[in-house]
Amino acid sequence: MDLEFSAAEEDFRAGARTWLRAHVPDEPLPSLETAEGFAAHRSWERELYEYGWSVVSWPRAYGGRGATLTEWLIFEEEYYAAGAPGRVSQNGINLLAPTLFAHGTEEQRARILPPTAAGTTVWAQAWSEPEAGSDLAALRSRAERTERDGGGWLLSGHKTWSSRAAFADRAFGLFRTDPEQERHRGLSYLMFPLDAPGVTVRPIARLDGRPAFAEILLDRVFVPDEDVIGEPGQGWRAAMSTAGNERGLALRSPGRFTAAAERLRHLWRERADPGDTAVAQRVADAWIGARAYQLAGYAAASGEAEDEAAPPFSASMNKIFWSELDIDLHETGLDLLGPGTAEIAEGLAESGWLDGWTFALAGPIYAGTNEIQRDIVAERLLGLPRGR
Amino acid sequence: MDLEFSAAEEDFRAGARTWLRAHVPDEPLPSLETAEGFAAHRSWERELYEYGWSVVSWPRAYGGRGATLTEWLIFEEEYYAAGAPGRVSQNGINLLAPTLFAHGTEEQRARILPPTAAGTTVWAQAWSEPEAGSDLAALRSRAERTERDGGGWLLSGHKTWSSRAAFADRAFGLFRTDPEQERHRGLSYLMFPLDAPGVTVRPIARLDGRPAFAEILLDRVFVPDEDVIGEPGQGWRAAMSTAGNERGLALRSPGRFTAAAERLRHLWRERADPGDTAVAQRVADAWIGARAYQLAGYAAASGEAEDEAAPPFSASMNKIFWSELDIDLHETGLDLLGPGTAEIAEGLAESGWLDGWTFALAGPIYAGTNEIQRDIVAERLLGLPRGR
Amino acid sequence: MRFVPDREHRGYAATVRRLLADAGPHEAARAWAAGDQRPGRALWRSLADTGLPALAVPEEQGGLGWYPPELASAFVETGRAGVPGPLVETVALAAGLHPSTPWPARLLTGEHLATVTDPATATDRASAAGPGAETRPGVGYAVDAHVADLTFVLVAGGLTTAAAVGTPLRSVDPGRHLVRCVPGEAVSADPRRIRALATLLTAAQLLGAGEALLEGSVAYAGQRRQFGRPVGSFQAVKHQLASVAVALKFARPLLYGGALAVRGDAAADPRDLPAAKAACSRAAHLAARTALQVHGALGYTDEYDLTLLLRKARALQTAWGTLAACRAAVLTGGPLPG
Amino acid sequence: MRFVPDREHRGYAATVRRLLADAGPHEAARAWAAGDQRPGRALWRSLADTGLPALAVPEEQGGLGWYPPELASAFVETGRAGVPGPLVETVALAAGLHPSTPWPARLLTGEHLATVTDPATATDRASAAGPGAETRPGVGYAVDAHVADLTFVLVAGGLTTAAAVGTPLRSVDPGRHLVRCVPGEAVSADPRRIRALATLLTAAQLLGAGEALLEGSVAYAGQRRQFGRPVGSFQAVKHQLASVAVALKFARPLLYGGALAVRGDAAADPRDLPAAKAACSRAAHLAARTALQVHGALGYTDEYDLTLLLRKARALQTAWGTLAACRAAVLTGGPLPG
Repeated sequence: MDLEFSAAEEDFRAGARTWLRAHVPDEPLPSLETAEGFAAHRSWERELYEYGWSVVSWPRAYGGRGATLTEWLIFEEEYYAAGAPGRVSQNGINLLAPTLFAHGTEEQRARILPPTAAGTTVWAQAWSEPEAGSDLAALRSRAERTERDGGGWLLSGHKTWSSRAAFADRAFGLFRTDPEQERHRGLSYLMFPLDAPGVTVRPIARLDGRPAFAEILLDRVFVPDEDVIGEPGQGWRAAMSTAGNERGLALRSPGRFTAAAERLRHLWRERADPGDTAVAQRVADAWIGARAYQLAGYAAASGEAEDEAAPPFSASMNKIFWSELDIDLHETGLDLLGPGTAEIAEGLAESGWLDGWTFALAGPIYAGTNEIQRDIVAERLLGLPRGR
Repeated sequence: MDLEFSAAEEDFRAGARTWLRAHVPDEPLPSLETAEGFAAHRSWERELYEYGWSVVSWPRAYGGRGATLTEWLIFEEEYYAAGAPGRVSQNGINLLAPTLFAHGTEEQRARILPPTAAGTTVWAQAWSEPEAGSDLAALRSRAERTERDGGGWLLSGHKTWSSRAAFADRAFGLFRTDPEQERHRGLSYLMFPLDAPGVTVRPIARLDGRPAFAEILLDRVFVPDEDVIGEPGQGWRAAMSTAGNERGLALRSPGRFTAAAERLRHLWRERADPGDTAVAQRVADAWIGARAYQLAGYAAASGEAEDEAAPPFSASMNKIFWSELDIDLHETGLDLLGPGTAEIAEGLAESGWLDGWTFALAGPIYAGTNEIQRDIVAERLLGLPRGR
Repeated sequence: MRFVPDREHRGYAATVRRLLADAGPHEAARAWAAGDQRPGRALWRSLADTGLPALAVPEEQGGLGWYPPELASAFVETGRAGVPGPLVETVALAAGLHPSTPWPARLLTGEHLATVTDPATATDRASAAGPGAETRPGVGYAVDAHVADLTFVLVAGGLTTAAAVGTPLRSVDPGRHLVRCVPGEAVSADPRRIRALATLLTAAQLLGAGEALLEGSVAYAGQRRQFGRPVGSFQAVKHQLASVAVALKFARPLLYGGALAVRGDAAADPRDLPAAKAACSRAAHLAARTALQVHGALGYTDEYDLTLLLRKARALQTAWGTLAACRAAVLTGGPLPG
Repeated sequence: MRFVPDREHRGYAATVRRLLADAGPHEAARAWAAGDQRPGRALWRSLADTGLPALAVPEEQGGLGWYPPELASAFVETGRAGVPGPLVETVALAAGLHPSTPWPARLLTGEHLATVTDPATATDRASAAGPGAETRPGVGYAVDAHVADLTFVLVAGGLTTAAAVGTPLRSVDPGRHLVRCVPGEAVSADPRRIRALATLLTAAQLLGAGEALLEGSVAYAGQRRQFGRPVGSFQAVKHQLASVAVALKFARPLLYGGALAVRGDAAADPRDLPAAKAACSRAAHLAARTALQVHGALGYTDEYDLTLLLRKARALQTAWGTLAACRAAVLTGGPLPG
């Protein structure tokens, strides 16, 4: 075993680094949770796309480079190390696209993937409902069959915690197409435009006051058959089969954390009394955690070739690990900033640490709470008895 | 509100301190989990008793001083600060005696309490059974009615994790006297001699190899009616009503932890690099925790006069708090001792820290695991829905 | 020894709690955050009418006496309710400004709000470029100086008037702004008393915020259903909430111990003050993290009132004594976090 | 890049695991603790027959090559099985003693066991009387020197023969004794290699012990019933065990990263070695605490085999790099904990 990158991988890294160095904006873009910032981030997505860096792991036919998982890890390392903007297209690239690759039609892929990669279509996810948060199978929003306009579905219901929905173009989610069925049966995976008649989007502000998500009220919103992914009634399987996409590495890539740990080390060198071992040990732990996640990513990428070595249920374990690391790392950053500075939300360069902390706080909640992830690890990986 | 001790309390403290200074052995006694050490600790109990310091909170009629809860807290502070020996009579004093005070007859109190206080009778507790650990109500050992020798009960069954049983004189525990009843009904609280015919004691070594507890096998062991506490069949209530005796402070008194935190601070001053804030903060946290428990004890003692101010379910909260504090405190001690010294079980003066750590490890398990204590806090204090 | 609040003390705390519960403190906090201080000021005046700031000032100086434990209990309630404004600083100044100065009288009536820089914010971090970063003593942040009637700066060994520099900066707590201040004229005051009381009352607010976060989380967990049952029936949720309850329970005696130390009791231990700030901070932090986890996405929204407390807890954690400074003070004998 | 053990590597680890599972390592450990080293020595000879120590020595010196990753995997298995004796030290010395010295050959065959002082134990703490405590370089504890065939002392920049002083002291791990040693004659060796390999293999044993503690706890939780159901069906127990699984999962890649750094790979990061020791220590510590909690009183008994590992984990935690030293090394660039 080794950690040596091939010449091709080194070339790939050099290419990404060179491009990013030349193109990453000098000043951070405005927050993507504002109209202005959303537009700026959309432009950045287009720039990435034009140079082929938007979706490196996708096939070339859809705007990617056909990069391997290792190359994708390399790209992510370089991307975050360069301080490049957050990805406003993340829902489309990391959640929707894997489902289209696995369950979509060729027509859908050709129609949807390129504008998604280019930032032309920015996607909101529309999973949760007021009564279906952690318990996603309890969802009630329904799609009724219609033969209007060549056949399709009429969506009605109430989605919430829909990230990006305040400014996005379209959304995807699960709807109950068979009212006779319960829980995870009789659901279908559909896409719909957020500006269609019958759609009302009510932005919801997160802790920092920015509309990072929204409620979506749907009143008989028409969706043509071509915007159903997979078989009607099989939506749960389609959604879940790609939830642990790339063993969950894609949800938050190791590169994000190695870059953050490096920034933390920098802040520590700049700010801390070098003899203050109490804070130093937390900086060391952040570095150790980020490095562990990075090496686990390399192991997962290597495991594709050598499948039996890949550990199962990595997605749940990864989620628990990075979400807790992320909070610890940013708490340490805030403590390094010290009284006053640590709580300032705007107006200082250092307020990025508070933004990062706010963002990190959502980690143990979204995409399946850490409680649910621990249940999964305990029951499915360790084989402990089911039931809580 | 204040923290001022009355003149009588200050006198009480001075008296205890003076006596302890004169009588506490210069060298630590041998471990009370050895035959030699058990005998030495028994002698120490007799010495305490002769001078009236064995059971300060008991009425004078039984060898106590009728001390208030505050005075008892003071005595415990002085006792542990003086480095006095562990209490081999703890089971009798802290577990059995409160039950006798609440549910025993005057004859029982007069017969049993003085020798218990004097160390003449050392008690083992006999609660758990192989299939009834955390789930104490599942116990199966039974007591059958007999009219032999003036009437009594014949005990049969299998008790385990019986602390002190390797060397003690007598034991107390719950037995099923009504085989028709289940769970916590039909149980009786009985006392029996460990050298009676039909009793087999098999010592069990704890982590350090010492027989800190034992299995007790019982085969038709005769117990006269006079050794049943309370009404037959009402044993569960008798046992539980005193489990949270003195709001759980008696199980491990605050004085134990304030003394340990002081020793830790001393070790830190002696051993640590003063600039090593990583270990310093743990020493500070240990002091803060011990002080919090001490002040909570003062509040509880004050609350006797002012009952509505006393928080409910203190016993469970206290148990969670001190058991976790105790482990953190001793882990810090071991880390201060450093590599090599930290793991040495015998032969160095510092090995007391390892003994303390071993002892502390049992804290979150015994007398109701911390999982059960958290269930109690959540359901009974916070009012969360029952069921797990 | 009687280490529990007496009847009068508890009665006063209950009065403050009722007053705040009825007064809509969350609306006042949101208005304050939006730039409208009127409801918050009205709330403070009604608190002052109960004698709250006067509990920090001896009778001969127009107050009701020197009652740090009672003040601590009252500030637990302001923390529980999330009352906006520089109340901690106002009361600390009422206690610490010399009676010969012209300001205390108007602080006692509730007419004026005052603020003061936390000296721990005095390192000029914006220009810091290494461990030997330049420290400008007396330069630091004062909470809400842009709307306070009076602003002071704590400098080495004393207090001065203040001049604000720069624009007010928004805090993680939306009802709180930080304003950089530079020292002006020296003022007759007891700076140790100001710092000690500010530390105590900040600890009290943290405890109150923590208790409210626990209560809100328990209520939500009992009512919110997922997987066909209340989320509060899941053992993992129960145990998290039980741990919060334990942390809060054992922070409160330290708070009272700290209050007695601030009061100057001979029997009190000065280390209880930094210990109280450390314990209240940690308990409130655990309560906030747990509240977020129990509420799920709802606890991550601006509009849900409980998140006002969650954000306030983060801000107060470092105010008037960081955890590190408090631990260090415990080891060096207290009372003031460095 | 291929950051997973290849088939041969995994095959070798599986062989070691099978050999140990069949050989009754717990009986050997108990005999060793009781003073009878024969079963433990036989076990080590059978491990040596698989080529284990030879994986630390280049072919030209009679070994099989320099294979730290494979050694790490093998030592995960010795940790899982709780094999007694100074195996870490023996293999580290086999790798670090100069080939011109007379000792390595007998270490490779398994005939001899060797031990060496951990330099971090060199402070003469028995006479320490303050932070400026006297340090006698080269005085320290060597594990099991009283029964080893060879004992050495690591001194500043080198290695010497050893003389034992005082009686062997019992460790929290009953199969382990610590013997104070003073330096003798200088010996030709690579002390950095000895220390690095000892750190790596100690980390590996901790990981293995942690994995076995998790496996044993899961098995027990699935079978032990209380309140009418398996204790492993309680969510609080599940979540504790899941946290252990996560900690162990993310320690293993660091262990391999550390192994590549010890191997001398240019692409490896030297910080991975102290990071591995830190992560394996913490994961094993969590596994041990959780095992104790899941097992209840049973996990607190001497006679239950799993508690051998629980105690070994505590002893190894501070051996060859404390958590504090490893964290400091990570920040200063590694590879050796100070």
